Amino acid sequence: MHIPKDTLLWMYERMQSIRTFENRVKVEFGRGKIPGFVHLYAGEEAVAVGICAHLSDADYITSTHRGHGHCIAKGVDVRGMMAELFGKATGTCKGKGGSMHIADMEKGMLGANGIVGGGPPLACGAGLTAKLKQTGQVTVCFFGDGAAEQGTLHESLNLAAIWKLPVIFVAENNGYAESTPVHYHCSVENIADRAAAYNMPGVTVDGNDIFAVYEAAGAAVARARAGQGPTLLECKTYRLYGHYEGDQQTYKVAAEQQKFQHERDPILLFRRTLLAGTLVSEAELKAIDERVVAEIDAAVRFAEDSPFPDVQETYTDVYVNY
Amino acid sequence: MHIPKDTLLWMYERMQSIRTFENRVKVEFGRGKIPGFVHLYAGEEAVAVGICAHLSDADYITSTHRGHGHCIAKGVDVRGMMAELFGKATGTCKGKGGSMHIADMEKGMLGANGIVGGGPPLACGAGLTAKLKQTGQVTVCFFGDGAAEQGTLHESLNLAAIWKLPVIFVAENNGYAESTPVHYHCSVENIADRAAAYNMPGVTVDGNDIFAVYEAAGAAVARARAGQGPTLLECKTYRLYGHYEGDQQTYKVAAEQQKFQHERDPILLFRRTLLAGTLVSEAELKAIDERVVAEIDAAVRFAEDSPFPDVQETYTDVYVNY
Amino acid sequence: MAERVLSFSQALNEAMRQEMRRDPTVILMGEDVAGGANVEHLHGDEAWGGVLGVTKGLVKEFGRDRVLDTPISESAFIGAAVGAAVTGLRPIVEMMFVGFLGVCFDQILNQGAKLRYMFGGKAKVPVVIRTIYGAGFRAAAQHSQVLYSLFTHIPGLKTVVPSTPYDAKGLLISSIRDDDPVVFFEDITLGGTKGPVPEEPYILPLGRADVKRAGSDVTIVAIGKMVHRALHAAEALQAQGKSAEVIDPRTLSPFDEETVLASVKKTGRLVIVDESHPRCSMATDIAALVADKGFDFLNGPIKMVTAPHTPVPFSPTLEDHYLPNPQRIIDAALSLF
Amino acid sequence: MAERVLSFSQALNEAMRQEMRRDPTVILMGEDVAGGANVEHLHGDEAWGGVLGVTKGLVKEFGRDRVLDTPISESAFIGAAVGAAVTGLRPIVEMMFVGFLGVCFDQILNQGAKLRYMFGGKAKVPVVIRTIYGAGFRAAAQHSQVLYSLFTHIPGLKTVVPSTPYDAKGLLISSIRDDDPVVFFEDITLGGTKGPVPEEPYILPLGRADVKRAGSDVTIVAIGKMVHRALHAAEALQAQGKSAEVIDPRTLSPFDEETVLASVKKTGRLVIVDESHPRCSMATDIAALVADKGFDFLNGPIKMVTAPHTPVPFSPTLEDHYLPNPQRIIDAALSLF
Ligand SMILES: Cc1ncc(C[n+]2csc(CCOP(=O)(O)OP(=O)(O)O)c2C)c(N)n1
Ligand SMILES: Cc1ncc(C[n+]2csc(CCOP(=O)(O)OP(=O)(O)O)c2C)c(N)n1
Ligand SMILES: [Mg+2]
Ligand SMILES: [Mg+2]
Repeated sequence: MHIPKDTLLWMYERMQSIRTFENRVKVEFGRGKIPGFVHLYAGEEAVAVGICAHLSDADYITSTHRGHGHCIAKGVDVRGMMAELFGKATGTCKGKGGSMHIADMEKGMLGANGIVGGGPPLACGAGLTAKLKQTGQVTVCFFGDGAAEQGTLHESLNLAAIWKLPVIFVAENNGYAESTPVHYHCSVENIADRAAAYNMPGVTVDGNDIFAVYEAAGAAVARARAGQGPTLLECKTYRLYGHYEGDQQTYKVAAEQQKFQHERDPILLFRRTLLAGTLVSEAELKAIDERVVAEIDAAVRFAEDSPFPDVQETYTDVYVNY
Repeated sequence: MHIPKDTLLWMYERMQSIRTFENRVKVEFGRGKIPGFVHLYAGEEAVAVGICAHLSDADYITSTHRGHGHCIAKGVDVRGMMAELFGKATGTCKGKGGSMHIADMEKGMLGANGIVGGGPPLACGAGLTAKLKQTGQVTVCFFGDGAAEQGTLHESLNLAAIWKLPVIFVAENNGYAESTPVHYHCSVENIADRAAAYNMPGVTVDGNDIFAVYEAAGAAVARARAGQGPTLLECKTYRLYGHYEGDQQTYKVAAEQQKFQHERDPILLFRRTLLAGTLVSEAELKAIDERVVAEIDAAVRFAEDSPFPDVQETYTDVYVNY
Repeated sequence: MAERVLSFSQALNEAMRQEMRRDPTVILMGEDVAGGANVEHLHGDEAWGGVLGVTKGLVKEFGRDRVLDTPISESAFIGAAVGAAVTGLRPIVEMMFVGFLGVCFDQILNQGAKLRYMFGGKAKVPVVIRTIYGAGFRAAAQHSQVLYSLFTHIPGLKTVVPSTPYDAKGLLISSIRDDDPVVFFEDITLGGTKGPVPEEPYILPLGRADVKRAGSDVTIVAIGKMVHRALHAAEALQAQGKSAEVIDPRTLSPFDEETVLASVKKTGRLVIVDESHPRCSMATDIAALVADKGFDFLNGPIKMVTAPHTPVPFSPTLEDHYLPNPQRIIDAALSLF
Repeated sequence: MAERVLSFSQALNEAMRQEMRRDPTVILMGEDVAGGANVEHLHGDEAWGGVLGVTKGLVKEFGRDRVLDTPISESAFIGAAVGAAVTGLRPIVEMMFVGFLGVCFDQILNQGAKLRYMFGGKAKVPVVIRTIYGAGFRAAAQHSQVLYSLFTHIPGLKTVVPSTPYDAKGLLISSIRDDDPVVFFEDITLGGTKGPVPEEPYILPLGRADVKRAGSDVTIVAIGKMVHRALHAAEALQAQGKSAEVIDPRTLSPFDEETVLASVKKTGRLVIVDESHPRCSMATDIAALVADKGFDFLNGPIKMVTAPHTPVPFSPTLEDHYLPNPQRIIDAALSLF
């Protein structure tokens, strides 16, 4: 598999951008600057990035409660995102959506979603539009292992299959749904094994290995663009932090967590591979790291400096005369 | 496979009882005696009967909008059923439920159900009661091919699998969901192929062959009683009449219908097999046929002669003080 | 020239047909809206045209790309309609019976209704959910529900309940052209009702009530098929010297407060006729509106004629008793004099 | 001896614990109600004890057969709770946030609520659905909903909304012992609120309102956390010489009509405070009740203080504005004098 250098660097930058964003969200949440629930994507960067590397702004994604990574991978501006998390008027959704509802139509990002299993039907709809308008756009539907037990997913897989919709269903299997391990809540070993139940290809890859994700996603996206219908792609990954900020994670074994951090962290692995070759230099990566930090710093300043929305915004963007 | 003679005759009688009941319902509906929607089970008798032959009153079933056959196979009194269809006070549910809601707790019949896919979660619940109380009861969940695309089924299969519930999921694949053929609405060839997605046995049998149904059901019931968990059993069958009374069935090919009537009718097949052996005589079957006709006649008379419920019944069996 | 007469169902059919002709992004989806998908001998033609025949003929004109039969996966296809709406189509989608809303409610409550707001106005969701509602068909508890009160409770949705073929056509065209999700309620017993319907496309604005009968002594607000029962009652009241004004809100959200308040100001008396269960219903909604903003106009209590707080019973005797009837409306009105 | 004080969450926990001790058929199910299912190093002990910790410690006492973690399959496990109830258990099941009702609504609307009626009384359905509701947690539109009005609309369901730890315990015990399905609403912001709670099990009958503050000039009916805001407002009104009576219905279905009507008879003025969206809501329900049966007691219009007809916005400034506050209650009350 040949991946052009600029794609490699783009992927590295996006992964770092996600990690840095999430680490900073953790801090700002701890400082009380970010209200409500936040679910961090740290640890799973290779999935969103390896897949979105095949998409353009015209393509669509649907996302989950753990959506920051999908947004950044799809090109949503981190300043607007951070401002959204802060509940500011300059946020991606004017501060009205928050972490669980970031959306950006211009980037084809159809929304984070606070409802587990809320996204798959919407993804079918986006796929239907592309199919009927014959635009060649594809839609990627991200969902967690926990969402694999939600009925909407099953219905959507079947619908996408019979209508041959250009949709890629991506199971982000991070081993847990909240505190419940996948081997308890899921009756099969691999979520992708369920693809056979819908007569579509099912592929399970190491979701911490961006090369594996990139390759599998490339095949699925090509299939969808060629009008050959959906694919179910499972990426086995891990979340670095708790289910949400505040989770004590008593259900995790320390060794498991440490092994991940030292051996399976997708950024670590990617960096190591990049530097093992001759294409990319340490200095190049360092420059990216620094740029990303500066960007996230700027995003936080932007968010802090932005005003809260005017209370009259409560009544806009919805029909209301009561 | 050895089936005792009394079981054979019981099965034959129940199948005839269903057919005769449904043919009579068709007539009474045509005469305007039965209001609302009726969905006839005629043609699918081998499924309900072949399966319920393994159950006792203590076992449970959940049913569908096409539930008359399940009721009769499970031993619900045909007089109460007919009165229910007529909307009479003597009906199984006092006339308050009608065709789509016949239930009889004493016979373990947990209700016909007007909601496609409404039954599987309820079946899991009955299975859970049996499991926690360690009663050895099993629950059979009947559902149509159309219901195979409803999310509740998927969720219930997974739940039953991880909890090892004593539930048998029976797909009654009659080729159509209303006017929509299964090969359009379903992405796989056999519904039972989806069992693998839940790590449970999946079996597809000829649902017009009561011996095949009986044998497969026996294995599934034994497995469930032994605490080994659920099975997905698909019975391929056919409905003799329209989706509901009034359906013109333009989506069916005449040849298909005729072939069924002349070659695949489950009662015809069963009768032929019985008479090919030496165990059962034509006279015995004829006696059953006559008894059944008399019973259904009596049921219709009972229904006709019964009073409509008093209007005050509108306010009973529910909390209401408004 | 005699006015052209259509049935309620035909009026709906014509509205869809004309909108699909006008705008290629309008599509139709639902279970058996054509029927017989992939059945060879039908050659792509319909088998059913909808469970009550309302969509008959549409697949013939627009083909199976725009008239899509669906599996029995309401969450998936209603959610897909929402997703398609957000990305550039204008789907009309059938929930068949409103009682099925329970299997797909999240896609309406949390997706369709809320996306525009949660996204800070960045998405529009032009989807129409058509659904059959109401008792009187002997279809029992799950298939006879009214439930428009539930949808009216939810911000982000618009709710429409026509009572005549004329209103049905104009309101459906408006709903299809609206950029918000609309839940469109079709009474199961009104399908065959006939009335004058202009041939050309026309719109009736959402949020405008219709005075179905002018009167001066008592205001009767009635919804859907209750409008017809209220009109019967009004005739009977006339015979007793009481002049009843019958108002049909036609759309429940938005709701035309002015027309109702103006009428009560004139009559001083209010009866609301609503086939809903009584609690947290349209009946209470309208009563509360007038008890607040129209209190000074009232000569006496506000009377509500509704179904009881029970599921719909199957037996004809019980179901007939269950449904509000003209006599109950008359009694309620007379109690105010 | 000083009264024993518990938090709202502890009171709920104690109610479940005592009922599970008393009756072996009472079981508990839901996502992460114990948490960490099958995680070896936990040795069967909990990881979470519920998303807000309300069920902490129950798995330790009753084991994983009676405290069941579930997959994220609300239709399946809420339906399973209904099926288990019909066949002899008394499940308490968590929907976690009430906004998730959309993914499992059919099992409540068409199964749980209707079985007893449709089956002519042959089934009983003793299931309690516990759920978190309400705004104020910065949890945004899908996780901050109120929605008890939807359930109250549905015949066959009972709905309970406690406002204090004392009420929470007594009402939950009653709900568990009730043979009908009960939807039990727990305000997301009240979990830590403390109050006196007797140690022994006790029941508070469903359908009995509580006068949280006696008064003579104006009746304020308030629900859930709005009770506390109404009490604040009542203090402020007292300072202005107006005596407000604050009534907490505690259960919405059944609803204690008598207590509300008797109060309005005394005061002649009514303000309703309801965190719901305004349309077809509990606010309109109570207003309509009084506009009908208590019309003659009223000195002036009925005032409703509710959330606006919009989804819940995320930003703290907007959410604070969104929620009814004491000032709005005071203004509404004063407008009646
Ligand atoms: C319908 C619904 N049920 C439950 C929840 C509560 N909830 C939020 S995230 C979550 C776990 C999701 O697990 P998974 O799909 O594996 O995603 P992950 O958090 O691991 O990324 C749950 C149960 C919800 N938001 N929506
Ligand atoms: C949730 C829901 N959606 C749609 C319907 C309308 N409906 C009733 S029966 C039916 C077809 C069911 O097909 P299948 O499951 O194959 O059962 P069959 O009628 O063939 O026995 C449909 C769509 C319904 N009752 N419930
Ligand atoms: Mg997960
Ligand atoms: Mg079928």
